[in-house]
Amino acid sequence: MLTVLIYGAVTSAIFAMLAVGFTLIFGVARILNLAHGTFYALGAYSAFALTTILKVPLLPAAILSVAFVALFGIVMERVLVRPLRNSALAVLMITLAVALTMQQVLFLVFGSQSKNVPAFINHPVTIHGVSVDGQRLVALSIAIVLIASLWLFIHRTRVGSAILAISQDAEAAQYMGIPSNRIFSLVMGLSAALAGAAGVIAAPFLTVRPTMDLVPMITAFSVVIVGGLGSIPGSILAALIIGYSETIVAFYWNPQWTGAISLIAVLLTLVLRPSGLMGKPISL
Amino acid sequence: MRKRDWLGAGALVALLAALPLFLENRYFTGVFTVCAIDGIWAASWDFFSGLSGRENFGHALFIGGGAYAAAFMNGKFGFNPWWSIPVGIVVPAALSLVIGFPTLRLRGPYFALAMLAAAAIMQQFAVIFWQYTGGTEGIYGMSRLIDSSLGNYYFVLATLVATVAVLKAIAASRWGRILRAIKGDEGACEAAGINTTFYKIASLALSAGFAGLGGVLFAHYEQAVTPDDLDVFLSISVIIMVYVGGIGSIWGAACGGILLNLLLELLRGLGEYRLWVFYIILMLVLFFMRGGLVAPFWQRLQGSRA
Amino acid sequence: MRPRIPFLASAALMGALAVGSPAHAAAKKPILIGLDSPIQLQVGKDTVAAVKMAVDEINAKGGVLGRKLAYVVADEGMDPQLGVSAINKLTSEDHVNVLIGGYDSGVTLAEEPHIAEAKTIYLGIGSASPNITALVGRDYNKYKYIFRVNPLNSARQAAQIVNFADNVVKKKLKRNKIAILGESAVWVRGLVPVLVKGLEKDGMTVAYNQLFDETMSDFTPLLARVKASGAQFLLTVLSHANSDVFIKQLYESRLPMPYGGIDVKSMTPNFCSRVNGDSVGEITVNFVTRAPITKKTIPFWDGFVKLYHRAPVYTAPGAYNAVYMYAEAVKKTGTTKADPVIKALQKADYLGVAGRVKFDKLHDDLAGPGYQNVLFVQWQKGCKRVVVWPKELATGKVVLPPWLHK
Amino acid sequence: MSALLEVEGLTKRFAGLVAVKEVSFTLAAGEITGILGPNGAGKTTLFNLLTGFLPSDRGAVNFDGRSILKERPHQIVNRGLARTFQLCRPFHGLSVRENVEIGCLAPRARQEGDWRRQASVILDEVGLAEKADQPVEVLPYGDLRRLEFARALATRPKLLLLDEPFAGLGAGEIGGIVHLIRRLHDKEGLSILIIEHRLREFMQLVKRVIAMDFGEIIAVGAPAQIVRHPRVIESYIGKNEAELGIA
Repeated sequence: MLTVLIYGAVTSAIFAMLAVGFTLIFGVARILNLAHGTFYALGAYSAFALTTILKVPLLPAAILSVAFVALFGIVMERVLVRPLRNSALAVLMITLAVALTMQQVLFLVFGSQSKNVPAFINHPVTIHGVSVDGQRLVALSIAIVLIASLWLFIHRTRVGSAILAISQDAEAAQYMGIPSNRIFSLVMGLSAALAGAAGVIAAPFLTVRPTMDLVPMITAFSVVIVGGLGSIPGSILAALIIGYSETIVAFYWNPQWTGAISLIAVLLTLVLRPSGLMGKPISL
Repeated sequence: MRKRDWLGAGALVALLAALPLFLENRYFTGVFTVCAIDGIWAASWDFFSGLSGRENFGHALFIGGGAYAAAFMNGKFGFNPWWSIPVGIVVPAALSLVIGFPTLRLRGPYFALAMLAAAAIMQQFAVIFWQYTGGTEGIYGMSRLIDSSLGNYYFVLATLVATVAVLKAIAASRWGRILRAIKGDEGACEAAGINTTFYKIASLALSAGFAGLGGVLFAHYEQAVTPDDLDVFLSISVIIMVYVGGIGSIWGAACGGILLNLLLELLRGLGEYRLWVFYIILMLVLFFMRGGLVAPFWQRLQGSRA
Repeated sequence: MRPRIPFLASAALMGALAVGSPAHAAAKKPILIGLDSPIQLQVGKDTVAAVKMAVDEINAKGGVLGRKLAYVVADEGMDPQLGVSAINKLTSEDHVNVLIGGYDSGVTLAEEPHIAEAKTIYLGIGSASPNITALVGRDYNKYKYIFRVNPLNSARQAAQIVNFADNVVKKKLKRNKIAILGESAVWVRGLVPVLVKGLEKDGMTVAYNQLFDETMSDFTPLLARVKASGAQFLLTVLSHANSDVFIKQLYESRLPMPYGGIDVKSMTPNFCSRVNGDSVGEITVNFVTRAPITKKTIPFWDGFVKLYHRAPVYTAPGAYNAVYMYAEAVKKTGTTKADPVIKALQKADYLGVAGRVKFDKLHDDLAGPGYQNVLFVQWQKGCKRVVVWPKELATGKVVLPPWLHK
Repeated sequence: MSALLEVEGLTKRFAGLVAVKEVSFTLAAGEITGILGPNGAGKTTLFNLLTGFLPSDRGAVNFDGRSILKERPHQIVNRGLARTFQLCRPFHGLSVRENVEIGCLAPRARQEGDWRRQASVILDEVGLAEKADQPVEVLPYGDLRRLEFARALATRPKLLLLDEPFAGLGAGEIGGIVHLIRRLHDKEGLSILIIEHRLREFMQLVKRVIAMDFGEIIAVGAPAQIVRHPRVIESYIGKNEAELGIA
């Protein structure tokens, strides 16, 4: 029981990290970024490259990796996405092309075999008689800290309120003189950094291989739709719901169904309450 | 259609029909068969999504639906392969109704995402219920529609021509005009007294039926069906084909399908760099040719001559 | 390692021959081998590498029937469509004399009718589903071209695992309650019932038995259920699955039982270091390792390492054997025509890298003492590989995973 | 003569806010009626309820003797109740003629005969015949208004709901539209319900005004009476008195 509680929390926390960034960039810039999973993969691979190949100690390597992914996100938005922003489909396709290209780059540079990213804590920790992998607890705490800081940043700073203003009404925000392009870059950087950080902290206990971007991408998608496109609290709530349902299904029923759970949740949401748990209602 | 368009289309079809005669081997015939099937998939996507503006990110649901229907009919139950065609059209069309009714009323990306999820769920089911579907290895040991690969190619090519002709004709009729009006403003279209739900769902069903037909042809060409036929990647590839061909023209989409598959085969010589180079090319096309490649090119050609 | 690629040639539809040995201006046309393999994966890279090695060796000795050997590679990925078009390209565009390759059973199954139509001999060296050769029995005239040189089919592997479980798990480790985890693939689904039946016949019980999807990335719940089932030994059947993660999570959860079985990724020599030594204690089926299994084993192994600076994965010895077997059959019959070569292959009894290769009626390679056999190899302290079974080839004793030492 | 449109106790809430509250009124056939109210009074919401674009929470709507409460927008149009939008909503990517033809393709319109010819007649009627083959993207705003009319007229309505038909137009263009409305009414006996928040145009057109504020009907009467009605004046105080057009 406690095991399920802890593992569910870890799974949910990783989902939330992926989903919050994904929903943020949609809410602010209306960009459905299909390269979001790529950020996650790049985070993990940079951590691998820095620690294993360049022998950088783990903590600086982790920070550098996250910074690198953030930079990648900003450059991608600036160079490839922004010129196409007037067409939603074009943005979707170009981010997809980025994702596919980067997957091939990882194949070519690192090969098909899985890679090992070192953990912050490499031994089990016992909580009330339940032995839990230490890295998972580290991941859980980092996730909570990062999401909470993001929350504070958005609600307590000037830049944060500009982000909120744009996500509520982009046009009005422009009239108010908020430099939306700079905000887009910033939000893309944040979104990429969060996903990259998720990659760095989850890599030691999950997969590191070139195709690792797909599952997180689909999960982020699912969580964001269930939570309501553009809503950060919605994403967090949905991450908890989906994270725990997957964990419960895996532990108590049949692990084969875990992949289907989030997808079914998505379809049910779209059919029954398309605006998601906490999204704005959708008009005809 | 102007006279030049007829001539261009005729020349293209004649070229496609003649190529395997000059390059007589099973490889090229096979490549062109798959090209033509890709053309059917792209044209069927474009008919619904290109005209109505509701992007379908789960076209593989219909393609795979048709393919699996064929696999069950012929591979599992041993029916004559020609029975796959009607069943492989009806099953995806029926699926499209089930998905279309609840989700097509939604604006924005929701329909796209619902289709994406539906196809992914179906793929999961194809793996989970392996007792019936053969799991990841799928169903194999199907027979061909036509034994001679050249004969089969001509049948597929004829189907492609018929698909494009039928869909293009509908698109040019008032039906197509209504779809384009829905793309423009669905609410206003309702206010003009048009039952937009009916047109959207009927068009999706038609699109699904043709996609399923393509799926049937593919399944019988490969003589096997796997969950790859339901994959997100396939759905996305179809959209890429349409995008490259030029959205909304149908024939351009079909050309995009042919072109992309041809390109992928041409790049075989690059070995493991193949996909990487392919995606880079794709990115350049997406970025620099925003209206697509084929249809706009044809129009420009017309412009320069006129 | 990678075949050289004429970039310009690819511009033309006809281009793209990746010929391994430099062009021979020999009077006679070379005998051409077509490789269909997932070239982005290690199994594919090693297939190509081993074929090149064999081809170069044979050519250095003057080739076959006065002709040189050459090879062409076509990527089959993990995608049936790509596989079918690879087969068609190799057979009808490159006009290869023989096909060698395969990895994913689903892809191979989809390719078979197209191989049959091309009437080209196919030597499978990667996929393990018994269904692949079952087709030979179902329609001999159509599918007689299909052979499997490597690996042993999954049913034969299962029989060997039962044998191992009886002799090692039950008799040596004194453990009777077995849990089975396998990925949901055709060859595994065929194998598990055989395993269960065999284990029960030998007086063991199966406490837990679960298949899972090959894309699974979090095995913790499965491992928790294995633990809860009260099993004393965990049998694994993994191929495409993500074993790196599986092993790491198993290590993290300190699963209170020894474990082992089939784990294709763990056959890779660098597996243990890749997972940071977490796999120490894992026992995995292997087809070859650096041990004197036959007189060819160590020369092959060292030759491969010398050429490529890495140890080979399981497709390499298979591909190497396949080239030699085909070359011998052609030499014996004096022709590359399919029918006589098929006859010669059916009679062949070839001493390969990992044992004698001989085909049964279904053109499937036989198992058992003297033939290609299953080795049970355990990762032990310092990421060393120790053969623990069968007895006659053993290089050490089976030990428990480190967290069970006390 | 029996009522063409009967509305009884129509109510709509949005998340705590009552947008339309217990609205009841009737329209006789052949009448031109105006709905007056400041911004946010619930006029457009009322239109959306009547035309099926929003589901109502409570109340009854009978058109031509039948309830249309549960019907979808296109069904209501095909009963003969058409509407225009406050912001012009042409179909982009289609020509002016094609825009009108969409309306002619409504089942109700197609009973009238060949839809292509119908479209030409209507284009003539609203004065867009010369621009019929232009793409809508190049039309000036005044012509978009006419197009909005044309598309609604194409469906052969008995009752036309006009949502602020003068919004964004210059004085000359307003005159043209007023002229058009009057002609439609006089020649074809079309019943018309107009939303406006300015009275000046009403004075010339309508016989009766329904004044709304905060989702409720606050007064009904002739235009001259309404402008003097204390509650109407009160509803405009501090908002846009000038627009009431009493000055």
